[in-house]
Amino acid sequence: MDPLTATAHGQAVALGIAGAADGPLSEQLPSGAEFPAAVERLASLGVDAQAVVPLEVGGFNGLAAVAAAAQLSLPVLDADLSGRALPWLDQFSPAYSGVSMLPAVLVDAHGRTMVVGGATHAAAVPDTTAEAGSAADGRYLEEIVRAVVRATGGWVVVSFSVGTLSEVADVVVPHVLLRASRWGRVLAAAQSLSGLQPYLDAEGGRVLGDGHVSAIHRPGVDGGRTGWFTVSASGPLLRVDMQNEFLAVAIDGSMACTTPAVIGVLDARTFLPLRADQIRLAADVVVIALPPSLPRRRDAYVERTGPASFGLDFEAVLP
Amino acid sequence: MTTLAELLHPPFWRERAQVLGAGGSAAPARVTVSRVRLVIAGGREDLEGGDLLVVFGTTDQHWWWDALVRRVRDSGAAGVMVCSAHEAQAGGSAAALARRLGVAMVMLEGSQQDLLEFAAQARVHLQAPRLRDADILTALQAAQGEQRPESMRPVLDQFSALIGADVWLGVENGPLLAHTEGVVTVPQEALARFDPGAALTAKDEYLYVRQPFRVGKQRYLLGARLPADSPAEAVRQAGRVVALGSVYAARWYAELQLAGQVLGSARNAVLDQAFAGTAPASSLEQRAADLGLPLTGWHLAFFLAPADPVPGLGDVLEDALQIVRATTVLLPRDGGWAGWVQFSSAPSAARLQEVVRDLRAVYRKTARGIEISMGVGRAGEGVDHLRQALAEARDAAQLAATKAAGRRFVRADGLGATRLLLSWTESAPFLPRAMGLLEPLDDLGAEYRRTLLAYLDSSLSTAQAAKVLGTHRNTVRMRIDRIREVLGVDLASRDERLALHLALRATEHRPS
Amino acid sequence: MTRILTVEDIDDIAIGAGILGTGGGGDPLIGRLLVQKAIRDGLTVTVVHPDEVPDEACVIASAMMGAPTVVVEKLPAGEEALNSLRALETRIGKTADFIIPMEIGGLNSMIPLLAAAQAGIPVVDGDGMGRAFPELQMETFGVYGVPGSPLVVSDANGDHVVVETGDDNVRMESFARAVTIRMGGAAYIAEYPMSGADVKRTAVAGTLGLAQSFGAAVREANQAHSDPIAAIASVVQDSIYGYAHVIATGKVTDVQRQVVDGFSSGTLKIAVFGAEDELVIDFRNENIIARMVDPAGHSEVVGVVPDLICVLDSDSGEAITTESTRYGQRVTVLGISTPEIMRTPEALKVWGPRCFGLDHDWTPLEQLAAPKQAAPAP
Amino acid sequence: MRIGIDVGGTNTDSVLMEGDTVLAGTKAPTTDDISTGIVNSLDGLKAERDFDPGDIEAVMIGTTHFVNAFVEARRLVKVAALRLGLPATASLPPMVDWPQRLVEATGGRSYLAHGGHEFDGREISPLDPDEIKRIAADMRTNGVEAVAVSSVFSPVNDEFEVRAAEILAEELGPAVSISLSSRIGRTGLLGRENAAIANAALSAMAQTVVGGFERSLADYGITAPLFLSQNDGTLMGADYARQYPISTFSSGPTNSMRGAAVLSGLEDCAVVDVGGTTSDIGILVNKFPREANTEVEIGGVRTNFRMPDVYSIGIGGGSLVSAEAAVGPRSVGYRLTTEALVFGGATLTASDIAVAAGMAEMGDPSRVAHLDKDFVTAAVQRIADDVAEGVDRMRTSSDPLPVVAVGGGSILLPDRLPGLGEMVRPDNFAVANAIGAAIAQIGGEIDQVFTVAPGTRDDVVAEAREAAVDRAVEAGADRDTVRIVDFDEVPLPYLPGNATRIRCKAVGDLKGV
Repeated sequence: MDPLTATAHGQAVALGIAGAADGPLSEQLPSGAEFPAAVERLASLGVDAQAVVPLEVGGFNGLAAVAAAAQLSLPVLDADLSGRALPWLDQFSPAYSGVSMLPAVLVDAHGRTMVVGGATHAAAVPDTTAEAGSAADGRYLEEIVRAVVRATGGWVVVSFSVGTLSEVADVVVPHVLLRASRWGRVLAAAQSLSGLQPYLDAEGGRVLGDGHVSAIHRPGVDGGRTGWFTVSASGPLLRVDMQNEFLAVAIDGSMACTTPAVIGVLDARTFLPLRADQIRLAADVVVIALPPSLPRRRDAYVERTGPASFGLDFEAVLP
Repeated sequence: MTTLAELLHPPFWRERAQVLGAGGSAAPARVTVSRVRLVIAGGREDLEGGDLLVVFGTTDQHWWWDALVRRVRDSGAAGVMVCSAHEAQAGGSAAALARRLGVAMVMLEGSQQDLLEFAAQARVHLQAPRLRDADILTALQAAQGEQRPESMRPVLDQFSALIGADVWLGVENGPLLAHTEGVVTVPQEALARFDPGAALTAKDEYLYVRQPFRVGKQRYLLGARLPADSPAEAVRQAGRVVALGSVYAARWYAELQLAGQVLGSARNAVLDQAFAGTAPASSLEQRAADLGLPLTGWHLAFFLAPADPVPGLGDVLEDALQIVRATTVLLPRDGGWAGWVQFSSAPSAARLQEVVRDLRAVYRKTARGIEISMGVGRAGEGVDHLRQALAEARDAAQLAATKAAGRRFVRADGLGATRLLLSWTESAPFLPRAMGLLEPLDDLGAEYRRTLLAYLDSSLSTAQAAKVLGTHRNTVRMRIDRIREVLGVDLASRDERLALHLALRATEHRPS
Repeated sequence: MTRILTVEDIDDIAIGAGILGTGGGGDPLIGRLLVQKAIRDGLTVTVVHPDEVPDEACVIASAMMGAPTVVVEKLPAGEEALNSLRALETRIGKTADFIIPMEIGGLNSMIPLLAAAQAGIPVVDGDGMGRAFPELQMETFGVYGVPGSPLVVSDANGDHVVVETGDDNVRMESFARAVTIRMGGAAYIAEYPMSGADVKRTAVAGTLGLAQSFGAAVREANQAHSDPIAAIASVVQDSIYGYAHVIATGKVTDVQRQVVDGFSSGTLKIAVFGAEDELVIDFRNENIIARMVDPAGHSEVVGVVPDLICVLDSDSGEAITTESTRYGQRVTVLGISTPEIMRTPEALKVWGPRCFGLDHDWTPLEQLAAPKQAAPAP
Repeated sequence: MRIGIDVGGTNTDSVLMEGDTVLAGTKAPTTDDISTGIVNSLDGLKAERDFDPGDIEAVMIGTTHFVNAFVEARRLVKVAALRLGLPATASLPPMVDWPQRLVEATGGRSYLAHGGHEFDGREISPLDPDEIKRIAADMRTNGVEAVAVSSVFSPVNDEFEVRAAEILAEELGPAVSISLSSRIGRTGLLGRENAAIANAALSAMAQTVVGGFERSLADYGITAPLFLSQNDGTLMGADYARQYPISTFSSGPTNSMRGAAVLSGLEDCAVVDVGGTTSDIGILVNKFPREANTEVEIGGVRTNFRMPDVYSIGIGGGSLVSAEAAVGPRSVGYRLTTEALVFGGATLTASDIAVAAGMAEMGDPSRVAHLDKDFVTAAVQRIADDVAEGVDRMRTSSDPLPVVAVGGGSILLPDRLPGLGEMVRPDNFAVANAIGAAIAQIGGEIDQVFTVAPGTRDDVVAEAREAAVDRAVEAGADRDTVRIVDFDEVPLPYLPGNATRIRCKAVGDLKGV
């Protein structure tokens, strides 16, 4: 369902999993009942779910939401709340769009649920604008989710309403799912770098460089998902900073592309994308950059998801 | 001008240095170095061609190293040098990038201290064409000694012995920091900026041979003072000595500056000693001057209190203080930044106002980005005054902190509750009244004003006032009796005391 | 036997709740002020005995969760406990007819009274602990099959979190605690929604009244300059606890405290008057075991959880919490046996000595006392 | 030379001291205007030993004036209490537990606003400057003369209190004095807030009383600086006293204890001050009274600022003695000199027992000659046992501790206390309070949360100690004499980064005296 033209009744419900992304999740697989349970619980709070939107298109959560939508026989919006993958709930678009993430339903691996909030957090803040309230709610939900994940030691499904379908276009990052699937097809079919070029050109993206991974620096936190690596061949030297997600690419020391742009590191042989923890020394890779998918509140989006939000001391550079 | 290969030639360095990115255009022999610069990791100085950057410290922004290499390449700078302790940071992508961009990157096996040593020697080497005399080199060795001397003074004595003339060290356009026995003052013109190499005959009939050098943002001068009729050879010899000596002095000050906190605490310790009056005054003053703390002369103290700790605030403030057209001192103290403006002689009221205006500009400039309050104390002479003035400035800064943002600048011209009334004393209607009130004192002479002020300052203690004024207690008592009579005031009345106190303060820096 | 509590009754209950707190539970002071203010503002606190609760009535348990020491600084906004109650009602689709205290010992004796007064419904004279315990699953309700969840935690901002963990009360505790810490270390909960029949079957009955009787006995004894501790003991004999005896009277000689796993743990030593023995009490929020140690170092257990080991001021008869114990205090240690409903095998599985890390089985107080003391005293 | 003055409810005592030596000591009745009493007392002093007012280097005054005024609800100004903590804490507004007459005497106005911190330092809600300004406007409309500001967990983070005070000062002007709870009390919101309100209520009186002290001294030609003694046995300057009159609340017992200590030459001891109705027992550690760690009620208001730990038992010179030889707690109090047997009265008092036992000489001994010897012995024993128990209760360890007896009723005490040993009875104890004031030292204290990285504990501790010393020196102490008298380190298990709260107090002699 296209969020920009959605007119149906009812609300869109965000679905995703929060917590230690792959470790516990790969051991303790979701039973499949968690997403329906969450949506059902939201229904008891008066949320009339008529469509599903993924928290983030990147990684596991993009597909999980699509699967959940199928399970629930609900349409899935061609959109998400992050445009990519992001680590913290308060970076997600409702947090700066004046839409409260509360009440939110959390479901753990044993099907135990928690309902967070109901009253809006805005009451506690002297600045009662909707934006301040939704930001406070996002931070609050993020903290609760973290506390619960710590207590359970695994992951929880997070779900909440992002508002009525007719107004959802103001909140979400549109058209990311079809974009993802288009790129999936393109990459699966790609035989050479030059074959990719027309598709990149079409979106204003570019190949930042290719070569082999010549150095990797991982301080040993987060199972090797934080740090940087370099890519070199005969051409320029690329440096990619990562923190779960790829955050910035410098070419020969000049910052060429940063979050929230989409930075893809592809296996040079198969042209399939690699995750941060899959980067290995000497692997042949291609680094590409695509302009970010932008929500309507694009300035807030770039501010919330730019390098500074990850503690990196430079300005955002978008292709 | 020299080459990187030349600089790394001594065996000590050759064995420890590994030049990455060498080969091709970055071969050490082909890298021209015209200047050695010390930079702190994470900083963003502008680079110039020929700069060899010696990088101290670490940064958690690892990408900075790559960006530095890039900037070196773009600016045509000579290269980067880093000690192995930080190789992990720089050695990964930055080294690869250096190789790729043909930027020379030197990994030095050793400590931060070794880097300093290298920088100093490299600078000596850069000066080498001008160093001919073996005696000078020997003297340099002797001056360096086993340990870094606590003060520049004995080093100057060594230099002085070499040329048989007095040697001095000062801040460009600022005060003298150290000098040998014969020198008492150096004319301002000798401390002004100039083209290196030129000697100067000043009005006092001496010939000044000078060498400027720079450490961080601060510019210094090392000079020799010779009789005006000295033979040419003596002048040349003096030129060589100061050229060489400036390298040594630069290193000496660089060490101080780079030791950042160490310097801060050393300055604070010296200051505390000065305030406590426990160490002999002369040696203390020299040590203080070595540390860049001019304790002599007149001071106008100020205190900057940030609402929250701000990393790198010191640099920001140092930068902002450039506005002030006088010698300034800044050091971290009591959770904020204390400092003072130094005057070699008593500043005029107009001059003071000018400086205060400058300080206010410093505040405004800083307060644009940082929540900070600033207090300025009274101007006065000597260490004892400075102690009190700094405390006052801090109080004023605290008072300032209670004001609205953007207006947190307070000049403390008094103590205690009187402070609150002081803004009033600066108002137009008050001054004529204050002058009128004190008019009868004018006939008695300035001594009486000072006595009354001291007496009021010390909460009506004749003993303390006597101490402050350096007179006998009975003198104070006698004068106070006379003042009471002349002014017809009742000093037992708080209100009258307050009025007098304010009036005195209000007219303090104005010609009576 | 429906009663309306007065401001003075609340004073008595606070004193009694301190005694039933067995060293923990937090100072009831703030709770007392809250309830007394509510009464002065015109609200009514009505108490009914469990027998009077209709079987089909809806009863919800209420309490403060977290650190009582936080409450002393961060006073509640006022309606947190009520908000939790309301949210729980919404969740289960029923309106509460009664509120029951989760824990009678300490501060939690007061929070349910406030919630009930605000909701305008009566409080059941009973609770789920019969004393103070450190964790939420240590409740008779749960022991006898009532699930604790859904549970609602509320904070001063009006935020609330609903926890639904089915019948897993241990997981409920860990979820709720995580949220409580996020909410500032103290939050207010509603939990254990149950029927009147459940209450009659699972609650420790009459504990609110018992606390009040303790307080009244202490107050009257102090006014009459008679022995308050004897007065407390005689109140026990007429209650479902049934048995009490003075374990020792002496002087505090040493207190050691440390925080372990979020609990205030430690040891209290008392030099027993008229004997060479030393009484050593280990506590973990509450007093959990008392041992009598003779000069030769031979030690003998004289009281162990879930029996109540109450350290009382010898003169005033009021409880001394582990937090406020100091060297030199004259104390009387009163053992109170736990009521029948709390000593079944399934109950001891949840709060027996081993649940507190003690390598002991529970021996009833009256049995421990038997060789030395033939009859309950005084 | 310095002068110590104790302005009590009945008497104004003065001493003239040089070092620890008492040169002269007098008593004069306290007068309504205070000044006259002080001047009379100084006259007495001068009569005993002539001195030049110009030679006096410092004057220290201890007074119970403020605590009495507060308890009696006299001369209190209109106070507003502003508490920062919304939405939390609304359930119990400020002054909720105050006696009605004190609420009325202070105007009982209170405000709640957003702000406050959680136990771990997060904000409960941000401070709203506009909200504070609106409140300030309402305060102005209602003629509020002083404000007490409290914020939840301000002992951990006082940021909001300070900022709110800035705004209030800006809006209300300098005439309205502002008291911050974090400067006065510790954790325990109501108790700390109450202390701040009490302090604010006394602000106007502090101006006049301290001013009165200054005037009396100036009139007398004494120009030396004036200090007031505080609860903890240290001094504060006159300006500070104007701001924190509450700091004098317990200086009475403190001065008495410290005076006793200097008279007896002991640094660590128990002091028993036996009056007409009660005996107050306190413990001196390092010459300073141990502080109570519980809340203290003053005039029915619960407060939690630092007070000396004093344990009172109902035994005094006027205590009634029953037929069973039980002593106290009822007493004839000040009517002792008319009602006791030895003074011709008809009531058997503890003083009569002391005379009968030959422990004291006063009144007419023949009037107690008829008392049964065993009865007298039993009563004497009873007094000794009760006092000994009281001292034992206050001890923190079983190590031997000397006991100093002072006060008019100390004649009741035997030369040895059971289980405690010899009793020390210093001379001059009638003016112990004034001596205590005169020997008070200047203190500096820090109470701060430090982050202790592994391996840096020693540095942090050293830093804290240094900071305390610096504060003492700043306050006017002579650096060479400053020493640490109290050090307390409490790890805060809930806070990240090994946060540790360190409280450290340093004191030293007044510089130049």
